[in-house]
Amino acid sequence: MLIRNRRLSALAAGSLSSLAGLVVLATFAASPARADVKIGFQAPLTGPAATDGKSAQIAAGMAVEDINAAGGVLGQKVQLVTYDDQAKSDQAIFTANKLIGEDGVKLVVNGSYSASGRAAAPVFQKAGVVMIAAYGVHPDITRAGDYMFRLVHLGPPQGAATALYIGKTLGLKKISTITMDNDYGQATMDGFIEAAPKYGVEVVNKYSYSLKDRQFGSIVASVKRDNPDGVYATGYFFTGGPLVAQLRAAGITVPIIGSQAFDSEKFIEIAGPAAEGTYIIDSFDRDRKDEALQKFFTEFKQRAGYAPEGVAAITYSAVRLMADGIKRANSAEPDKVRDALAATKDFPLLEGNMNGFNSLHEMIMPIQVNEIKGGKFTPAGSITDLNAFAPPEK
Amino acid sequence: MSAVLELDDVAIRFGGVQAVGGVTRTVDAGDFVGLIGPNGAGKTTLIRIIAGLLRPDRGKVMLGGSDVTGESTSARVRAGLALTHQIVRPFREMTVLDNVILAAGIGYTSGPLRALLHVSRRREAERAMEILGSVGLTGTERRLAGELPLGQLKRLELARALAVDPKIVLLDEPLAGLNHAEASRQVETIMEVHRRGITVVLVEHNLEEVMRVCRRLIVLNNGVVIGDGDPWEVMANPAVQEAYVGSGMMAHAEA
Amino acid sequence: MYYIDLAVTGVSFGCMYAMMSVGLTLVYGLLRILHVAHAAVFALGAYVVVLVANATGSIALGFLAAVIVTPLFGIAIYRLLYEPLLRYRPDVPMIASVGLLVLMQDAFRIMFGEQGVTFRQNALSFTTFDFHGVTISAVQIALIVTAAVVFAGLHLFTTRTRTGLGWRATVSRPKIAASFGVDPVKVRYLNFAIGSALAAVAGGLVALLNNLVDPSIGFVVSYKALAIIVLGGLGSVRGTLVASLVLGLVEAYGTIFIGAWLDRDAIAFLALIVLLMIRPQGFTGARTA
Amino acid sequence: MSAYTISIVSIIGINVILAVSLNMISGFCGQISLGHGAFFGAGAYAAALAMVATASVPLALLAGVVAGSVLGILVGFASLRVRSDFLAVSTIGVNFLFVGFVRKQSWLGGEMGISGIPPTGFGASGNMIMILLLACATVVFSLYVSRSWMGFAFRAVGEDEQAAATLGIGAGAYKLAAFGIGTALAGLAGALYAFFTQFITVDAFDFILSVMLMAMVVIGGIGSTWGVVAAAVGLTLLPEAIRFVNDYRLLVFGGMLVLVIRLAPGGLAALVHNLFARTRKA
Repeated sequence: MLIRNRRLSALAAGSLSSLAGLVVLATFAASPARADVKIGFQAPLTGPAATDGKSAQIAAGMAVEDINAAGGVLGQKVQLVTYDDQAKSDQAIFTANKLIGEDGVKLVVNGSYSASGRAAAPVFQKAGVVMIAAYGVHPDITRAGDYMFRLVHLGPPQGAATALYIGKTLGLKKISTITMDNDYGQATMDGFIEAAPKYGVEVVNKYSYSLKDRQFGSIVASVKRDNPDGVYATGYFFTGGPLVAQLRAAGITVPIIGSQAFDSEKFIEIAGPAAEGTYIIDSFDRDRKDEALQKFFTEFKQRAGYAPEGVAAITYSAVRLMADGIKRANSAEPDKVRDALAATKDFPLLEGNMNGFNSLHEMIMPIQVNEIKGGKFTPAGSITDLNAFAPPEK
Repeated sequence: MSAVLELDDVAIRFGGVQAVGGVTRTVDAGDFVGLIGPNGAGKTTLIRIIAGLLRPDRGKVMLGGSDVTGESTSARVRAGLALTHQIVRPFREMTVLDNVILAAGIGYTSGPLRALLHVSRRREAERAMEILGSVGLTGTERRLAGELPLGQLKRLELARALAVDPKIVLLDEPLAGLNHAEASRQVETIMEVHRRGITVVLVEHNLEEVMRVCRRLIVLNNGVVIGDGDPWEVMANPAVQEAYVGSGMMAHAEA
Repeated sequence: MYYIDLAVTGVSFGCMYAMMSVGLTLVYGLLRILHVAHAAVFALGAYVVVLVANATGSIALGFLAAVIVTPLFGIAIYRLLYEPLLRYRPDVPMIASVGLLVLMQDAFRIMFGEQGVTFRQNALSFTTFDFHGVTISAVQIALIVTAAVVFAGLHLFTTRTRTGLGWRATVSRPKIAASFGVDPVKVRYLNFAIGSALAAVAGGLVALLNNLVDPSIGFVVSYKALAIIVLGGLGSVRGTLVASLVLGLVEAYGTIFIGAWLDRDAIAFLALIVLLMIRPQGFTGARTA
Repeated sequence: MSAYTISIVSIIGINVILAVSLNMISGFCGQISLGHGAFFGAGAYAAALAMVATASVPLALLAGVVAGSVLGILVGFASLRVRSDFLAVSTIGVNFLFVGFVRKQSWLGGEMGISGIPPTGFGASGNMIMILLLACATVVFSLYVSRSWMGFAFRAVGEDEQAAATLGIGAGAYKLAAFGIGTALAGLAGALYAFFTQFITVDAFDFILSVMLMAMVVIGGIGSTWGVVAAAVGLTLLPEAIRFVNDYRLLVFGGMLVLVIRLAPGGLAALVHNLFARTRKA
C-alpha cells in the first residue's frame, strides 16, 4: 500500500534484525553477580494499572531502605530487583523468568494485580522461589503451591466480611450492589452475595460497570429507584470517587459501603464533600498510634507527592515480612524462608498485627473498617469474627 | 456466425431518468461495432451494464450464449469479455510488465486456492512481453505504471485487455485525451486486435475515426437505439442526424 | 421518573458525544481521514481546563484557556501530520493518528501522573437540581445548554456568514467551492480549530462531571466517536448529531438492560456492525466517496 | 538456555506469527484491520477450552485455528460489504465487541479468565521449539504466498478492486481468503499463547494489542514479510533491552508509529532498500 518491498532490502532488514536480537540477548546473559540478598519485585509501572504500580514501587523501595538502614539481613544489604509486568499475564511470566534466570532471585514480592500474580505463581513455584502476593486477590495464586503466600484478604472473604458488617454492625436490610468488572471486583462481590442471606441482608438489584467507566448516570438513576437501605460497591478509588459523587448528587443519602481499593486519599479528593459517610471495608487505620505507620505516612507523602493508599501500605509490609522471614530462617535459602514465613505469628503489618497464615498460606487477620468523616479516614470498628470470613484451606 | 454478446431488453432507471430503455442487440463474432450517441445518450451506462459494473432493472446480458446477468465483472471477464476504462486504471505501484503478466495469468487467478498453488510466471511473462511489443510499449516493461504518460497508459489498458485472451473487447473511449499521432497509433493497434479475430465494441467521441474503422454502427439516444447497421447508411438516417444536430455533436465531430 | 432520569443521563451524554464527534465528522468530510487523535485533543482540553482552573481558581478561565490552546494543537496536527500524508490512502494518516493518540495518552501519564488530577474547587460538580423527583446536575445542564448554544451558533455561522458558507460549501463540494474563490487551506485550518475547540469544551465538561482527569479520559470516547460518525453517515453533521443522541440514550438504557451480557462500551460497536450489515452505506449514506 | 530466554523467544515467536498474519490481511491484500487482537483472543479462548476439556495439543491447536478463522471469515464477509474506511472502524468495533462480550460470559470465565489450562507436556523449551517451528512455517508460508499468484492477486485487489475485476480477479474471494488465512494464523498464535501462559484473561487481547501489531506491520514496512518479521522481533526486544523504552513503552511505540509514517512511509524495508540503492550509486 505504501512502498513495496524488494527482495534484497527485505533480506537485509531480516539479517539486521537477527543481529540486533543476538546483541540484545548477549547483553542479558552477562549480568554481574552481587553479594546482596536480592528480592525480586513485580509491579505494573505502565498501562492502565500504573496508578497502583507506582505506589507499590515507591513503598517497596522505602521498605528496602528501612531494612538496610536497620542493618539489613544476615549482615547483608537487601537489594530490590524491579520489573514492570503491566499487570498482564504474559509480561508477568516474562519478568518472572527474568528474575529467576537472569537475576538469580529466590525471593519475590508480587506488587501487582491478580492477572500478574496468577501467571507468575506457577513459574516461581516450579523454580522453588518464594513469592508473597501483596495485593493480588485471585484464589489461584496460593493454589499454585507451598512457596506462595498472600498478604491480603481474598476477594470472597472480604465480601463475606462486608455482608457481616452491613447486616450486623450497620443493621441494613436492603442493599443495591454495584460491581466493577474485573476479577477483584467480581470475586469480592460474589463473596458478598453468597454471605448476605446469613446476616439478613437482601440484595435488591445488581449493577456492574467497567474499569474505564467514570460515568454512572444510569446506575445512579436505577439505585435511586431501588430506594435501598444502603449501597455496596466494589472498585478502585478512581472509579469509586466519581461513583460516590454521582450517587450523592442524585440525592441518594443512604450509607455507601466501598471495597478495599477505595482506600486512598485521592478517593476523598475526587468525591469531595460527597465522600462523607462512606464506609470502606478492609481499609487501614491511619490514626493508629504506631511509629512505623506515622513515619511511613510522612515519608511516602514526601516522595510520591500524595498520601499512601492501601496498596502502598500492604506492599511495604510485604517486603518487611519477607525480610523478617529471612531473619527468622537465618538464611536466604527459599526452602527455609518458606518454612519461616509459614510459621509467622503476630507480625506487625502497617495495617495492624496479622495472626498468621493458614494451611494455604492465606493471611489471617481481622478486617478494619473506616468511615469518612470530616474529609478524613476515621476508624469505624473492625470485623474480628475470623470464622465469618475464613479463607479456604488446602 | 455465432453471437458473442446478446442484450435482451436491457433497461435501467436512475431516479426519474430512464438512462437505458430496453435495448435488444446481438453482436456477432468478428464484428467491429462502434457505439455512439450524443452526451447523456446512455453509452457508458450500457457499457457498464455489459461489464457487470451496474445491474440492470430488467433484461438479460448473454456472453457466448450463456446468461451472465447476475454474474460479477470478474466472472464475465473469465467468460471472454475484456474492457478498458474511460479513465485509465493501471496498478500504479506495479511495473508495466507485472500489470500485463497479471492479466495473462487469468487462468491461475480464477480462485484463491488455484492462485495459491501456482508460482511460476515464466510463460505469462513471455506472453506479456509479446503483447507489450504489439501495442508498442517495448522498453517500458520495468517502469512503474504510475510513471507512464497518459498516451502509454491507454496502450497499457489495451495490452491488459488483450492479455486476458478475450473473445470480445469493450473499449470505452480509448482515444480520449490522446493527441492526433497517438490516436492514430492507437487506432492501428485496435484494428490489429480485430484482425486477430477478436470482436470489438468501440465507444468513441471521435466520430471520424469511428467511421473509418467500424463495420457496424449502433447509435443510442435517450437510452434507446435509433440506428444500427452500415456506418454510412446509419449516419445518413435523418433521425440520427436530428439527434446529433440537436445536441451539437455533429459540429463537434467534424471539428 | 426512573425512565426520565435515564433519559437525562442519555441526553447529556449524547450532547457530549455530539460535541466530540462533530469535529471528527468535519475532518472526514474535508479530508477523508479518520482523525482518531481527536480524542487526544479532547483529553488535552480536559487537562488544560483542570490545570488552569486549579492555578487561577477560576473554572471559566480554564475553559477559556482550553479553547485557545486546543485549536492551535488541532491545527498543528493537521499541518505537521496530515497535510504531508494527504497523497497516500486515507488508511495511512489514520494509522498515524492512532499512533499519535497512544503517544499523547502516555505523555499525559508521564507529565501529569497516573493518579490523575482533580479540581481544587468544583462546586459545579456537586450541585444538583430536583424537578419533581427528576435529578439533574449542574454539569449535565451545562452539557446540554452548551451543546445547544454551540450547535445553534454553528448553524447560524454556516448559514449567515460568508466564511461559514464557504466552509460548508467546501465540506460538501470542495471543487465547486474552490472555483468560487474559497481558500481550501484556510477552511481546513478553520475546521480543525473549531472541531478542536468543541472537543476541548466536551473534555472540560466531562472533567467537571467526573471531578477527575486521568490519562485514559479520551480513550474510550475516541473509538466510540468513530462509531458515531460512521453511524451518522460519515461526513454528515446532522447524521452525527442524531447518532450521538441516539447512542447516548441507548447506552443509558442499555447499561441497565443488556449490561449483564455486554459491556456498555461495546454497545456502540454492536449498533455499528448491525447497521453496516443492513445498510453498508451508513444511516443517511447519501454521499459516497 | 535460561527460562527467561526461553520465555522471551516464545513471545517473539508468537508476535512474529501475529504480525506476519496481520501483514497478509493489511499488507498483501490492503484490508486495514485494527482488530487483530480479537482473532488472537478467539484462538486463545478456543484452544484453552479445548485443552481443559481434552488436554490434547493437536485438538487445541485446531480449535484455535478454527475459531480464529471462523470469526475472521465473518468479518471478511463484512469487509465485502463496506468501504475501506468503514472496515477500519468495523474491525476496531470487532475488537471492542469481543472484549466486551467475553468479559461478561461466565462460561468463558468472565473477568477471571480461564485458568488451569493443562501443560502441553513438552516443557518450556519444548513449547518454545514448537512456537519457533510454527513461526518459521508462518514466515515461509508468507514468503510463498507473496511469490504465488495469490500474492499477486492480493496486491491487485489491495490497490484497485475494480481494476482487478477487469482482469478477471474477483476481489471478494481474495479478501475472504486473506481474512481467512490471516485470522487462522492469529488463532494459531492464540493457541500457542494459551500453552505459554496456561491461563488467559480477556484484557490480554485488547485494542492496544491490535495497535501494537499494526505498528509492527507499518514500522517493518507494510507488505514486506522480512521487514515485518524484523519489526516484530525488534519491537518485542526493545523494551527488554532499553530501560527507558520499558518505562515509556506506549510513548515510544506511538511515537515510532507517527515518525515512521511521517518520515519513512515504506518502513524498515524501504529504509534498508534506499540505503542499498544509495551505496550502489555511490
